[in-house]
Amino acid sequence: MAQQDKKGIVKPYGDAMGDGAVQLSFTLPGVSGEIAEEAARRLAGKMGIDDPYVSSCDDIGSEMTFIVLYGKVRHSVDIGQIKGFDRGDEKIPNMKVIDHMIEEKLGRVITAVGACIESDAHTVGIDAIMNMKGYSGDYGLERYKNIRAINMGAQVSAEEVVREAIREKAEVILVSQVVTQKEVHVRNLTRLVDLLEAEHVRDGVILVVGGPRITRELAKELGFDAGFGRGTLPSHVAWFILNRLLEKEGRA
Amino acid sequence: MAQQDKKGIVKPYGDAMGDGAVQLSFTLPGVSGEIAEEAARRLAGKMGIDDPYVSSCDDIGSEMTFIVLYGKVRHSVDIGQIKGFDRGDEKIPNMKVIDHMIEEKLGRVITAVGACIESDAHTVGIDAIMNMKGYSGDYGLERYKNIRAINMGAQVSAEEVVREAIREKAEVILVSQVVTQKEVHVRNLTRLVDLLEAEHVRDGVILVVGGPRITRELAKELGFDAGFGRGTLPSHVAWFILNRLLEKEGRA
Amino acid sequence: MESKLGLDKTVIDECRGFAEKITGDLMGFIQSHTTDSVERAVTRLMGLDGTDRIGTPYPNVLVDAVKRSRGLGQGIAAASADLIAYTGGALADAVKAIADKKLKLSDVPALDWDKRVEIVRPLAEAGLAEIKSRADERNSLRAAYPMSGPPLFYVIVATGNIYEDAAQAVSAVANGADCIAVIRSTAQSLLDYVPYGATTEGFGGTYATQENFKIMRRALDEAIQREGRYVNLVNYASGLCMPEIAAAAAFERLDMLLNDSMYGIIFRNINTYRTFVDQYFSRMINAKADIIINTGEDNYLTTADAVEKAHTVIASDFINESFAQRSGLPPRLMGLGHAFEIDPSIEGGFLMELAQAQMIREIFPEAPIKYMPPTKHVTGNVFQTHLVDMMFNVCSVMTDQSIHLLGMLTEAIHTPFVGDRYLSLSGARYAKNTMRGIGDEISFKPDGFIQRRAREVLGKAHEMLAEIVDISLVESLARGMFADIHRDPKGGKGIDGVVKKDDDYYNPFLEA
Amino acid sequence: MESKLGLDKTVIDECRGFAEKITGDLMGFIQSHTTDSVERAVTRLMGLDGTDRIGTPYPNVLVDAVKRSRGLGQGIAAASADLIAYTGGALADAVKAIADKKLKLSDVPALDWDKRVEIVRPLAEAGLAEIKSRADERNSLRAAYPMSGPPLFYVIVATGNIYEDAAQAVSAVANGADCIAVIRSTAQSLLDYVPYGATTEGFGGTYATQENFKIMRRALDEAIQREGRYVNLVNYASGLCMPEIAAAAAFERLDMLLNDSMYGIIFRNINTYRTFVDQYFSRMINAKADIIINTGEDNYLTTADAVEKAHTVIASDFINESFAQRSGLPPRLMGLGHAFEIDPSIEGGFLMELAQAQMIREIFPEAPIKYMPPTKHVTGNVFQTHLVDMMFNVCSVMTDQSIHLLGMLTEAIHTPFVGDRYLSLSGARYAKNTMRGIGDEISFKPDGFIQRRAREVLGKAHEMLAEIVDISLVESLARGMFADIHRDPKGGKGIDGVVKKDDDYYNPFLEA
Ligand code: B12
Ligand code: B12
Ligand SMILES: Cc1ncc(COP(=O)(O)O)c(C=O)c1O
Ligand SMILES: Cc1ncc(COP(=O)(O)O)c(C=O)c1O
Repeated sequence: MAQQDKKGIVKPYGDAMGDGAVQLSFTLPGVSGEIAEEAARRLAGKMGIDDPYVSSCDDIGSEMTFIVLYGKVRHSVDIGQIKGFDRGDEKIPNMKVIDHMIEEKLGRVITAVGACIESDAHTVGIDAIMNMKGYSGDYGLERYKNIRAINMGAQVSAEEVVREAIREKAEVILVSQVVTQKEVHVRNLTRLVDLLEAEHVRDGVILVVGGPRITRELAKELGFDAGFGRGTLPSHVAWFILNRLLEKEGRA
Repeated sequence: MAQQDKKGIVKPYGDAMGDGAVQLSFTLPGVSGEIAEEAARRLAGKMGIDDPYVSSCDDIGSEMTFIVLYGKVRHSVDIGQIKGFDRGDEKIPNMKVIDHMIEEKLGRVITAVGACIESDAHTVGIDAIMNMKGYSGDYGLERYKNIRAINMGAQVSAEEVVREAIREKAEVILVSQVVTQKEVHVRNLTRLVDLLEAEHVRDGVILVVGGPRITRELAKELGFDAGFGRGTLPSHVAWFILNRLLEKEGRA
Repeated sequence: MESKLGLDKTVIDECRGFAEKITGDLMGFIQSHTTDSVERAVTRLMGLDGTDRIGTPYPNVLVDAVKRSRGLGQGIAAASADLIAYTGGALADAVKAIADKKLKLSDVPALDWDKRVEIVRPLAEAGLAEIKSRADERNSLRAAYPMSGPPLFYVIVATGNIYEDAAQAVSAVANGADCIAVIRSTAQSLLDYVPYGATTEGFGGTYATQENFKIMRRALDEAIQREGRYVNLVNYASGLCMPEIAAAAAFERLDMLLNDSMYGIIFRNINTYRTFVDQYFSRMINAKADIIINTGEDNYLTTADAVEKAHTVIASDFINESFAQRSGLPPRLMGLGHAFEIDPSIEGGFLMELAQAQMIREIFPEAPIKYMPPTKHVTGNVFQTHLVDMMFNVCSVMTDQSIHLLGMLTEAIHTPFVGDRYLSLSGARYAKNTMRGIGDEISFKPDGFIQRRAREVLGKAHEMLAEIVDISLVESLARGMFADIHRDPKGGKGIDGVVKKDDDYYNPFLEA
Repeated sequence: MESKLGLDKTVIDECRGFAEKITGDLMGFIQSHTTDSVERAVTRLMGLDGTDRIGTPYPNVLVDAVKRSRGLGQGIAAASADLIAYTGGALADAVKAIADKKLKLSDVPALDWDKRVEIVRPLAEAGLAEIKSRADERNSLRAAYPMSGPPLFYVIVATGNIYEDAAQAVSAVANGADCIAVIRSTAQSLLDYVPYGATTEGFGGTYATQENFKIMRRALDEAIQREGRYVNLVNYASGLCMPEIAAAAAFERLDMLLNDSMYGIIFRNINTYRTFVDQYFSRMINAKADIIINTGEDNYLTTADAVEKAHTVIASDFINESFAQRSGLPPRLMGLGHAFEIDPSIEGGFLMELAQAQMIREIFPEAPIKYMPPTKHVTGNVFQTHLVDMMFNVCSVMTDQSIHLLGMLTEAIHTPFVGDRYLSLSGARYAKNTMRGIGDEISFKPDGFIQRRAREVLGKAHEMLAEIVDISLVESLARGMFADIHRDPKGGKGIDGVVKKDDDYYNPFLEA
């Protein structure tokens, strides 16, 4: 019967509950034909996939083989053990409410400096969060009466961001990173944290990073206060800022 | 540099040799949103995938979530250890040559009985092997002068196949199985072997199975002499039959 | 709708005329014969249901018993009347007594015709009233929850377990499905009975049982309310029990049934005559229940070449149309089939598909034609198969198809997983929405490749039908003119179940 | 080719007239100024290459030194002549001496004009001869190994490692690619020099260096022989070093270059004037090298709305066309860009795309227009993105595009993996083959949605161009009329590199 395990153990599902059905694709270099097929099956075996079925095995030139594979994964996950994730029950208030709460509870205008840093030229994401217009019908930070949002745009060096934050007495720094190949974002973000620490201002600001491949874990790991990924709305960010500031002042 | 590891260790490849890049998709029942995303990442972790990135996480109704995930698998496969697979260097001769060799070396006409057994109604595969016309430009067994090919069609019970093979003094039995859901093919094929053994004729025939999800390992496991999968050509089968018969007679 | 293909109307009319002759030639046989399954369907329509202790359905118990003792020539209704009169109780009780060997049919005296009619007619009327009330129910639901515009998205569920099927169907509905077809277990079409009760163990599909129909109908009715859109339930009145499944479907408000006049012959090796008799009666039931039939022409191009044998699809559509009409089905219930089966590697293949799909649309303007996805030439490279399915979506929208069975990226691998269906529905919705109105916007070059292809295919269908008029449909099947498969009219499964009617044969459902 | 859209030819002609005025207004500035990069390109064209011990390219060493000592107003050719005369050796040796601080420019006396010409002209002629021989080579290869018919399949490689790029490119060629574009590292366009040598460490792309060009050219030339089909090599003459990359590309027989008159301004915040001067000279080099330019209009719809701002693409195409013409590029080298960026969830979006793609095809009939894939609205659901890319393939074939940059199913995730490219090429080949000839077969309804959309977009482009004639192109950029991005003509990177020419400015490549 198509029902989740009552104990909170989840496992991929194809057409029989518990079947562990997964689809996999990858390219194997340096092999072809039957050997590639068998290599793919063995690889799947190591991944804990039973009955691996190579549904296609295409020679793609340069001595490489593209594999599509189906099989049944043995592993499962206990979702009872997953803590600290949004269970979808926290309803985030809209701009009006948040703006009002900033005034009420915090009683001051928050300055936030934002930029897409280093060689990254992708403005669309940071603009979606900061510009008036906002994103998906959710207004951007510039439109909040109680947030002074300074959008520095893209290709801004970490040094410039730090300088501007200090100059403007920013309480919040918002950085965007979209290009992630060879972990260039990790390098850029680490540098920013180092600079802030060198200037002894790290503790004085809320440091937020966003981008399509940013996760909250990565952000924490790199020393940020928060990380926002795909589909973030400006109100999510404003809500986080407000709460974190209140928390900092021991008023959360 | 895009070159295979010299020691024969292969690993999936995306854009940097050795990166282990794989794509995965599956459906998780009973979870949604961030929890589903995290569950997917943890599952990937158990499969030996580093840096799992959930690139999409879609609610598909009935409390299920469809996940697409990219990541870097830690495992690799030593192809030096893969034995007994076609390395693509064996060139299979064409019908004319095989037919001539049967006459020369075996000196008799081989009778082969073929069918798609039990409830399976898929004739196209067995026809591709047996009918005159053949498959992909490779002539079918009926066209071989030295093979008497009896195609019983589809939906033939295992009993009927055994009966016909005995009646026609067949040296070869060819069975096809296309429907595999809930392992119905395994059930059907096992029954056929049992019947042949019960009739004490198993050793007198070469027993071959084919179908899109048949692998040689499965065939061996079930007690068949050979198994042929996707894209098999009639000449592959004829070549195998000839060689196996010669081998049986100690003349290979 | 103006013709985009410049098809010759007189050729089309002649095709229809040929088809009428072809089916007409068989009506003598059809009307003078009945089958085990027709008779079992009659018992079901009179309200008989349930099984004996070892699981044999009562309709089988009764029909087999009658067949053994006095034969089926008079019809099961006659025997039922006799039984009811003799036992004085409900038919089911009498059958139970037979099953329990407490009652011997040879002890039951035969009533005269009028008496039999008097006893059976109320039962038949109750059955028909029940069916009518189901059809009315459908109409009011469709008024309250209108269906999507064409093409209707049709997906299959085939887990083998009716409860999994239901959960997966509900997911599909949430993602835009308009029709849910529960594929039957591989073995079922050759069973000479309809399994009973809820089932969880099928292979490549789920057993069609009346209880399973009910379970799925309930799940879909809830989904209809939630989504605000009517969703059609589909099953198979095909195989050795066509008429019985039609009866069960009528009671459970199924909306569509796979129901072809020749599929069983060609693809399941069921006896030719058995099939012709069964299809006739099953379609009569469908007509009463207002159920759309889906014919099976798509299958032809899985065994025959889709480029060279495209005309066999059209020819068969004309034949299915004519048979359907003879059973009383109006065009709005004729879901004539055709398929997108041209090898994707053929240059210009899509243009041929456009021509053929458009042609069928124009030849059967009132029919809810059913367009079937690519299956044979797709591969286990699911990404590529997904694209072939997308081209099918494109063709469907461009040519305004009515029912669109969605292709699945895993077609070459397994019956659809729940995630496969989601992906497929997303793609089809995308095509329908982004291309909305394209059919109206484009026209085809006069005498261009597309128009010429359509003309050629229609011409060949015309020729083929003319030939069948000469040699008979039975002979054409023997010669392998459909799907390249040859069927001896004296062979095939279920031939024993064909029975000549006596002069006093009685079947209350042939009257109404 | 007859117009399928019924576009008004006088509107098109007026747009061309406006564009000519718009670019004409800038020619005064362009011709009276040079830039660091133009001058560095001149040194490269005269044969200067290599780097000093800390890796600074000789062209930079020389230009910077001249700039510091006597300024660039006379042009680098003039200074080079002086140096050569003074040292009596090769230019490279003189530059090495400067780098090694063994030579001070202030010690080098200035020659008179005629003497300078006498010294420099042979070097320039040698450079131009080299470029010409590369173009001839291309012509003979294309004669021996003809290119595929349109659309040409264009894919990017972007591993960051030139050797991986080469292996992946060769795989792509085996799967049908006709153009291989090596995407540059994210940081490169803002570097005010061209990196040197083979590189294996880029981010989101591989550094454009002359050595990398050579490595890739060699790999492709081998593939060309193997596949029997000419394959084009593409890179980026964009960013702060447009003219220099054009020079390197000319020497290494690249076939296409991303080269836009405004992209650097809008998307990389490079100074407006710097870009206008650079693009002019870089395109002159492209003209001499017979290199097709690819303009960047596709980018506009990643920041602006694709439905509302479709006309900005056309307007920009007219401007890019006019600028290209002023640099001496014939239409056959104008790979004007446009994109398939309409949100897939918009009803009828595909019809708009059809209209726009067809319109560009008709307005620039001789240009090898470059059609760009969906990027912004695709998601990490790679199966769905693959379908959006397929609709793009369909539109491309239906409207007969020339260069077709393939969409990748992983667009929203990472720069393409080798397997992604394979899937993408398979899909595009399928569309091209199965739909072959469709453009010829279909026509659009007179005054239907498609025709009206085309007319509307062209009308708005006409309006926009008229407004720019009034306010100037520089002001239109300041007002954010392209891509919704505002650029202050006094800001932006590289402004320091713009230099007013002296009266005795000398550049041998402006003469030829
Ligand atoms: C638009 C675009 C561009 C435009 C950028 C225009 C501009 N002014 O922004 C142009 C055409 C210029 C461009 C160029 C390049 N691009 Co680009 N581009 C894209 C594209 C198509 C869409 C990105 C986008 O706008 N998304 C929409 C926004 C709203 O989403 P978002 O960025 O994820 O933002 C949301 C969240 O992530 C979050 N968020 C983001 N930032 C922040 C910050 C904070 C503080 C918070 C709280 C939240 C937050 O909130 C936002 C709203 O929900 C993507 C592919 C794709 N479909 O994703 C590639 C992509 C990002 N580009 C890519 C690359 C490589 C480049 C180039 C480097 C290629 C090259 N070598 O030429 C160049 C150079 C650019 C550079 N130096 O950075 C790659 C990156 C690969 C990787 N993972 O490393 C991608 C993924 C394409 C690909 N598959 O190769 N690009
Ligand atoms: C054609 C077809 C049909 C036709 C069959 C017509 C006929 N007379 O054969 C029709 C329409 C009747 C049909 C019906 C059904 N089908 Co069907 N069908 C297919 C389809 C589209 C193509 C199969 C095919 O012909 N392939 C071409 C041949 C040449 O390939 P092949 O069979 O793999 O054979 C090659 C090799 O495998 C090998 N080989 C095969 N047999 C043998 C034997 C020997 C001895 C040797 C040496 C080699 C060999 O050599 C051949 C040549 O290379 C597949 C989907 C697909 N694209 O694969 C579904 C598919 C096989 N069908 C399927 C199902 C479930 C059914 C039904 C049960 C559905 C239903 N419930 O209604 C029915 C009932 C049929 C039944 N009882 O068996 C499923 C099976 C799922 C599974 N893995 O369990 C598939 C995969 C579709 C799906 N995704 O759901 N089907
Ligand atoms: C008309 C018809 N009936 C039945 C089926 C299914 O086969 P089965 O006989 O196994 O139910 C099909 C398959 O496509 C069909 O088209
Ligand atoms: C004309 C042009 N130049 C350059 C680029 C690439 O950007 P970058 O400046 O990072 O090389 C693009 C991107 O699409 C482009 O269209």
